[in-house]
Formats: sequence, structure tokens, C-alpha cells
Amino acid sequence: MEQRNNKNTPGEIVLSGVTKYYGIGESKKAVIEDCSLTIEAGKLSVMIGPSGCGKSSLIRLIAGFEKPSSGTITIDGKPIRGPGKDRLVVFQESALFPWMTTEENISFGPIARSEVNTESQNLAKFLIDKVGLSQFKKKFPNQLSGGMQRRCELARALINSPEVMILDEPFRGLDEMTKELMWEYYANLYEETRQTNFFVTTDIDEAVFLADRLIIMTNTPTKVAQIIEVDIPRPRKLSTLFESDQANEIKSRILKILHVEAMKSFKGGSKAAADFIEAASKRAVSNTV
Amino acid sequence: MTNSPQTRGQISIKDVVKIYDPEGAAVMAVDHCSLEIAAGEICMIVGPSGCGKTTLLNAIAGFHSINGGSIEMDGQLLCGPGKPQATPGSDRIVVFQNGALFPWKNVIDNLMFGPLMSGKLPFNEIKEKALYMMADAGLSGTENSFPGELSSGVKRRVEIVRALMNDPSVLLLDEPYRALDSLSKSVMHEALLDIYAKNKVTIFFITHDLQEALFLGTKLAIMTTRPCKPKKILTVDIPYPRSYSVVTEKRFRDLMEETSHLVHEEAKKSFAAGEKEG
Amino acid sequence: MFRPIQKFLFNRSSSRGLIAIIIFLLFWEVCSRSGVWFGIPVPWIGKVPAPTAVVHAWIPMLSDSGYWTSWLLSIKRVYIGFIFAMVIGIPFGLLLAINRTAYGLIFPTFEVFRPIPPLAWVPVAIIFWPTNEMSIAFVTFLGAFYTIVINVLGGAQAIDQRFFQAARSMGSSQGDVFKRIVFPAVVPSIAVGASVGMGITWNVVIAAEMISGGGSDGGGKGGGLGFFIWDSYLNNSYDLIVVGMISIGIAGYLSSGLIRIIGDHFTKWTRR
Amino acid sequence: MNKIMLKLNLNLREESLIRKLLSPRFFLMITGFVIFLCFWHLSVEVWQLPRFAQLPTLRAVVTEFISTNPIYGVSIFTHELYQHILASCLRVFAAFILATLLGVPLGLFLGWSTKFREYVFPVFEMLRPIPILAWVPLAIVMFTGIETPVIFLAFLGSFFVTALNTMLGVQQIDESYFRAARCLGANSFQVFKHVVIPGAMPFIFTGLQISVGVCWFSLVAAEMVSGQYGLGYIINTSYTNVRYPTIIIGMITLGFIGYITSAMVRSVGKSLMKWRMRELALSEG
Repeated sequence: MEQRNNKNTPGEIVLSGVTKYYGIGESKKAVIEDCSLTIEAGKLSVMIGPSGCGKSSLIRLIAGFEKPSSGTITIDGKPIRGPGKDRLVVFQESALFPWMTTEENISFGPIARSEVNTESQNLAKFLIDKVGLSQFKKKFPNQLSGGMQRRCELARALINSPEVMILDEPFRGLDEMTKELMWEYYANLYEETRQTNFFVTTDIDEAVFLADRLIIMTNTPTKVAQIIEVDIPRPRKLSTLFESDQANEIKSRILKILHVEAMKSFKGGSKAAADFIEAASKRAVSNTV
Repeated sequence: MTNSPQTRGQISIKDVVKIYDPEGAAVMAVDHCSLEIAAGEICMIVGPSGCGKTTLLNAIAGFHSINGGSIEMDGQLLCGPGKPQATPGSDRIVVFQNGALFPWKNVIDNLMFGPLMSGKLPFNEIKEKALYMMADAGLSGTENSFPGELSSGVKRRVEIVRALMNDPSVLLLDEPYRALDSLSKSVMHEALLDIYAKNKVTIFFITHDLQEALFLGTKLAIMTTRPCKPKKILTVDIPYPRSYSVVTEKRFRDLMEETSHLVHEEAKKSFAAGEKEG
Repeated sequence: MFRPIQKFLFNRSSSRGLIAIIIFLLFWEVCSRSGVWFGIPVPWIGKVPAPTAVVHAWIPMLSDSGYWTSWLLSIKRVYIGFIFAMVIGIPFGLLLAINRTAYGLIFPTFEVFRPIPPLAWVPVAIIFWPTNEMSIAFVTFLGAFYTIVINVLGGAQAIDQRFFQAARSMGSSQGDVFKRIVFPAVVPSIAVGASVGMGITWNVVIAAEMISGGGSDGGGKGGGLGFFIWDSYLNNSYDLIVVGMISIGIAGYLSSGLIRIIGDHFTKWTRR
Repeated sequence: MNKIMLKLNLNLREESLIRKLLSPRFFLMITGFVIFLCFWHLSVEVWQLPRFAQLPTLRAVVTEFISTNPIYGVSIFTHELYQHILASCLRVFAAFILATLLGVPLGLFLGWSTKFREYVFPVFEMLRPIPILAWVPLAIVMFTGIETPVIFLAFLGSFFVTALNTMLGVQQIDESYFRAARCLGANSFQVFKHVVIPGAMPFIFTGLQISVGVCWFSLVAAEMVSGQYGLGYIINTSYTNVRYPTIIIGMITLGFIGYITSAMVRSVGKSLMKWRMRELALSEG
């Protein structure tokens, strides 16, 4: 996994004036409205916003599973038409194939594209050791712990050496301890490859710890509220999160913006915007079959 | 609606031992654990997942028996020598990790279930109390919806109100906010402290999120990996009411630093042991 | 091998089961002999042959070749119908799951015929198929076919959307998606469909054998277990009816046991 | 519809839009029916293919079905058809109600108390593998008359299915609901009433739907073998008396009535479980 310098790293994604509607007729609701942002190549950009504000819909647009209602999304200048191995998504709930062992899951990509050769087999072996799952090669996903499933999914994406790694709150649901260990683990993985990464979360500590560039989103319909450059030195260690004043200063800035947004969506009681978006986006996913 | 000031809900756990015996392979879950919780206190139990915290909670609630030591509440023996398993009762109510609102009852019926079962109050008095507590917790308007239609944040609040409807001495919370995303968690924490200020009930709160423990708790018990016993007990001397900005204050960060390496040691041990979640 | 039996015999729950079965057999014996259970007259059971009489009638059967040929005949008919139902049903179900046009075209007609119980097809089958044997096989096939298709269809439609998204973004073609996502995900539903289907085929074979008089090449006791019990009824040898019933029960139990074993083998990944 | 795109329907939004224009669901359904009827008419009457030739033609069946004085006396305008329908429906109704009244409580207790299950379930499991229709001769012997054996057979099939599904329903209820109810001070009877029954309800109704199907399944066979009236009987006697169109009429009526009865059970289930309906609606949208 050689280290790429920033200048010619691929994977710059530009969104301009992107809008996305769900539902039809009077239940039509804009989830993303006129959102423009750039995910810089070679950087770990983290997007944070209240739950259900439309972040996952943005990911589905970038990954190419859905088309924006208006506006354009390009990767290195080329418009995005459909899913491709240049933009791989690690979902919130594990999308490991339950009927495949860890080994089969990880080498799914090369086999699917019939690019299996000694080089890809070595890479697979290297990655399985790297994610610490060598003794779990023959195990099925439901025999792995949450943390192990996440690492397996990371390896499955990395073997295809995508231009951009997209992660949708991958560590949500893990217990706090495993989650913090995964932060450090994922940060080191990025520091080795300096590959473009687009990480979405609702956890402020996670965002501050991981991010080179922090994109704070508003409540639904979501758009960019603020962008903060985080220049905490790398490689980053968990202890830096508590000691470094800069980390804490950024954290309180985010808190001010996001707490207000979270309260707005929360105060709406059971029919809060968050629930509607959550249900609507679930429906949107289900009816593309 | 304030019940008597902190006289109820004092718990003393003395030297409790719990051994599971699945298919004969005896596994010790709790190893001589002793812990004193004063009445009206918020005691946070922090430890890696699968270390036996929930077993302790189940023993207090009376779902499981214990093999040694004793647990008392307000001086009466809950379980101990001669009575290995406590009898569940509405003085100690559990709020479960993935929720246990009855999906077939709407919100108001869920809230009224406890008092109706005990049959002490007439129906309309219970209903009035339920409506009052719902308004108090910002839940009015959800009376007739079913749990399946509510967001997880709202469901959590309904479940806590359902517990408080029975004026329990102790609220036993088992990682109630684990499924929530961090931002909604912060809002839920403030809502819980708000309800706590009004009801002054003792809270026994299990979590593996250190920041949540320090933000909510008056007392913090850091547990070892399985078999669990308190590794360190410290009091959190941040005054109430606490708002979320306290997280960035100096005192809070010192406490975080002081406790986080303890907690991480335990986490590394269970992580290395390939401990599966929960 | 000894350890599980020993565990079975002495643990509390299974010993209770054993006691209950013994009491049941005693109840059956006493009531059919005397029609009275501790002085209370028991209706209907009186006409049922007692267990001892049944065993008594069963022993000579064990050496009677006709008895065993009816076993073989019924098993043959069940498995022919069943295998045809699997071989045609699974691809048919998958086609409906994958191709929306085929689903729109064929599924409504398929659904219209589904409420018609398979045995209602016996007369039409006898008219259509040349030999009696083929008409029984057709009706058996029909019994299992509907169950398998519905289960395969349900299994395929329940596959989570994100598996397709993940596979497509890693560059797998549609054929690859079918081979490595749709089919493996549907295998557990096929196993469920097969075990339910097997139960239905036994029912259908027994009834078809009774209704169509035991089939052309059987005749006499060799007409399959269905005919065996019907023939015993016609000759008023009621003990043999119960012998036949228990034999069918055992045969049915063994077949669904076999299907379950095969099914478990292919769905290892669903278990913890 | 010259070139129906037989592509994998797993493709994405843009292809599905084009497909929607080509074949709205209703239009396809009609084409499906038309193709089937044409095939029936052509193969039997026009081409007279081997084997198909003996089957009743589409025209014969339709004319018989809707004629005021049918050749063989059975059509929608004659009294006889409704007599058979009534006989079959009464038997299914009696068997289904009996199976529900006995099966559901048994299933609830089997699921609820381990002691009861340890005694009763082994006997239950010993009898269950015997295919229902293997009971036909014994039923005729055990019960006098025509009606009771037929009802007993229909009852037997649905009884086992109902009891088993109810038991599974109770067993799948999450342990924390029982604990929550205990915590809130409910005694065993209250837990049974407020947790066990509503919690098992979805499974009970799945069981009842299957049980209606099994009822019809065993009824037809019993009627064919020993019935006097009823749709199974009419189908069988029409065959023996070589009145082929009436066989098809019997089958169509059977399918239709069977569909209506299971639809009735489904709607009763839906009305009893509003909470589940809303939950499913939200998730499917």
C-alpha cells in the first residue's frame, strides 16, 4: 500500500446545486436542497449532521445508487452515472454476504470482475492479516463480532483499491470501547494510503478525531452549514482527543451549531422531520428493486 | 409531583457472586462485587461489553439468582443467603437495552399498564397521571400512536415515563441509549436529567460510554472484564443541573483523562480475547 | 454415541414425555378394549383397534412381500412427484423473482389456481395422463410445486437491497449477481419449501392411491400404502388400517427428516 | 410489446422507468389470462392435441357453467351447485371453528408452560407425522354417518397446524416483554392476558390462514372418498359419470370459495392487529 502524494491523487468529488426529492404529490419532500460541496482528493473529509438530515441520501447519490433530482455530481471531472469500483460504500449495517466466509467476502471484488491473479491473491492475504482476521478466514459473518465484521468490510472495500472510500456511520452500534479502538485503527489505515475518504457520522468526537476537513450539515433539507479545517497533527492517537486544546475548541464550535439543529428535529415530538426522513429514505431504498 | 425526598432506593450490594452453568462449564460472571448506592443517587456502571454488568442488574431486578453475597434495598433483603432470587416488583423497574414497550398497546395504554395491574388507583386517576407525565416529558400528541410508529428517541422517553408511572424506588437502565446516534444521545441525556430532577429516583445505569457515564452520574463504578467487580469507584463532583457544554469544561476533561486509561485497559483485554459483542 | 441416549433417558423433560406416551398408549388400550376409562364411557375410541391388536397384526405383515412393495410404491410415487416439483419449481420461482415481466404475466394465473386443493385435480389428471401411475405422479407434483414456488419467490424478494448495491459497486455483472447473491440467499427458503412440500406430497399420494384404487401395476396389497389401508378397510381388517397409518407416519417422518438433514447441510451459514 | 426487455429486474432507476411505460402490471395480468385460455381452447378443441383431446373444451365448460338448464344439471343458475357449496362450507366452517377453539388454547399453554409442554408435546409430535388423509378409513370406522368423519378429517389437519403455530408464536415473544410486565407488577394471569396472547397473535393468524387451506385440502379428499354432498363429491361423481365439464366447474368453484374463505381469515387478522398493520405500513411505505 504505497503512500500517494496529494497532488495527483484521484477521487475529487464535486457536488454543485444538488437537490433530491422523495415521495410524490403532496407528500413530496426535499431531503437535499441546492447542496454544493467538494470532497478534496487525498483528504479524510468527515460530514456531520443531525440524524435523519439526509446524509445517507447524499451517500446514495455519490455512490450512484440514485440519481439527483437536479444538480450534478462529478468525480475527477467525470459525471457519476452509476455504482462503480472507484467509489465503494461501507454501509451502516453490515453488507457482508452472510453466506460467504470472511475470505470469500474479502475477495468478492476481484472474482466479480474476473481479475483474480497472484497479485490480487497476495493483496487479499495481506489485507486479511492487516485487519487481524487471519484465524477467522473460514468463519461466516454471523460468527464474527461487530468490530470484526467492520474490519472485514473495510478489507473487502480496500482490495478493490477504490479512488474514494465512502463510509456511512460504519462504527454506529459498536460498543464505545471497540468504537474508539476502531477510530485509531481506521485513522492509521488512512494515514498509510492517504486515499480520498468520505466519512459520515453523527458522533462529534469521532468527527474531530478522524477529520482533515469537517463538513457540518444543517437539518433537513440538508445543506452545508460550515466547513472547518482540522489540522491536528497525524498520526493521531486517542489521547490527543482529550489533551489537544484545538480538538476541544473545534468540538465546542460544532456543539453550538449541531445541538441547536438536533433540538429542532427532536422537539417536533413523534412526527419530527427526522422520523419522516428516516421512513422516506427507507422506502426509497426498498422500491428501487 | 415530587415524591418524598431521597429516603427510598438505597442499595447495598455485598460480596455478590454469580456463576452461570451452561452445559456444565461453570462461568463466573460476577466475582465478589460490593457496591453502596445512596438513595436518590445516579450510579453509573461502566465496563467492557459482556463483562457481567447486566447480570448484576438482573439480580437486583429479580430476573436471575445469585450464588453468593447479598443485595439489600432500604434495609430489606432483596436476595442473599436463603433467598437466591429477588421477586420482581414495581419498586425496581428495568428499562431494557432494545426496549420493551408493548408493541400491541398504544402509548397511553403502555403508560397505564403498571398502575392498572397493581389496581391501587381508579382508571381515570391513572389516565390523568399518565397524561400529566406525558406533557411533562414533552410527549403529548403521541397518546394513540403504537410503539412501531415512534422514533427510537421518543420510544426511550415513553419507556422511562412508563417506569416512573409506578413511583419506583430504583430505575434500572441497561444501556438504554446504545442504539441512538450520538447527537440524539446528548439530547436524551438532558431529558433524563430533567426527569430525574423532578422525580428524585435512584438510578442504576449500565453503559460502556465513558462520556455518558461522567455526564450523567453522581457516582461512577468502573468494572473489570468478566468476571466483573468494581475496579475503581469515584464520585463525579460536577454540580447539577448540567448542560451539554460541560463536556468541554476543564474539570470534565480531567475526569475523562483520569478514568479513560482504566477503561481502555479493560477494553483491550476483552477486545484481545475476541469477546463477541454483548 | 451412548452419551446422548443416556442424557436423553435420564434428563427430566424427556422422561416426562416418555411417561405421557406410555399413559396415552394405556388409555388407548383400555378404552378400545372396554370402551370405558375408570368408569367413564369414552365415545369413538371403542371402535379403534387396540395397540396390542395392532402389533399382533403387524408382525405377519413384516414377512409379507405385498406390504413392503406398497412401501416401495408409495415412496417411489412421492419422490418422483417431489423431485419433479423441485426441478421445475425452483427455476420457475427464480424466474418469477428475477424477471418482472414474467412475474406480471405468469404469477396472477398461477395464483388463481393455487386455492384449488391438489386432490381436486385427480379426475382431470386421470383423464389427461395415459396411465394411472402418471396421474398420481402429476397430482403429487402439483402438491409440492406450489409450496416450493411460493417459498423461492418469497426468499428472493426478501433479499436486502444493500447486497445488490454492494455487489454492483464492486463490478459484478448481472449473471454474477444471480449466481453469487440471489441463489445462495434463496437456498434457506428452498429448504423450507422442500420440507413443507414433502409433507404435502405424502398426503396427496395416500389420498390419490385411495381414490384411484391403488394404481394399475399394483393391484392387491401392492397398490401403495394408501391403497393398503383402503383395502384393509374394505376387508374389515381394522387392525391393518392402523398398521398402515403408522407405517405411513414413519415413512413420512423419515422423508422429512432426510430433507431437513440435506437442508441443514446447505444452510450452515444461517446458524450461530 | 414486440421486444419485451427480459433484463434482470435488479437494474436501477432509469431502466425501471422505461419498463413501467411498456407493461403496466394490469395489462400483463390480462395478457397472462388470455394466453392461458387461448392455449386451452386451441389445444383441446382446434388442434385436438393427443391427450388434450379428451379434456372438456373451454366452450363446453363456459356454456355449461352459465346456462339456465345445464345438460348435467349443475350451473350457477341451478340449485344443485349451491347445495354442494353450502355442504362443503358448513363442514369447513365447523372443522375450522373446532380446530381454532381447541388448537389455539392448546398452543398457548404449550408455549407458555414448560411443564405442560414436556408432558403433552411428545404425544402431539407422535401423532402429527401421520398424514391427515391416512386417517380417512379409520375416521369412517370411528364415526357413524357421513358428515362426522368428513368434518373430523378437516378438523384434524387444521388442529395440528393451529396448535403448532400458536405455540411457536408464544415462544418467539421476546423475553424482555415478560420481564417488563413482571417488573410493572403483573401477576401470571395478567402476563398471560396482556403479553402472551397479543404477542402470539401474528403467528396465530399465520397458523389460521394455513389451517383454512389445510381444511379445504383434507375436506376435498374426504368428500371424494366418502362424502354424499359437497364440492369434492361432485367433482368425483362427475368423473365417474363421465360429465367432464362439471368436473371443471367443481374445481373453479372450489378455488373461488377457497380464496374467499382465506381472504376472510386475513381480514379478521388485519382488524385484530392494527398495531402490526401500521408498523408494516411504515416500513414498506
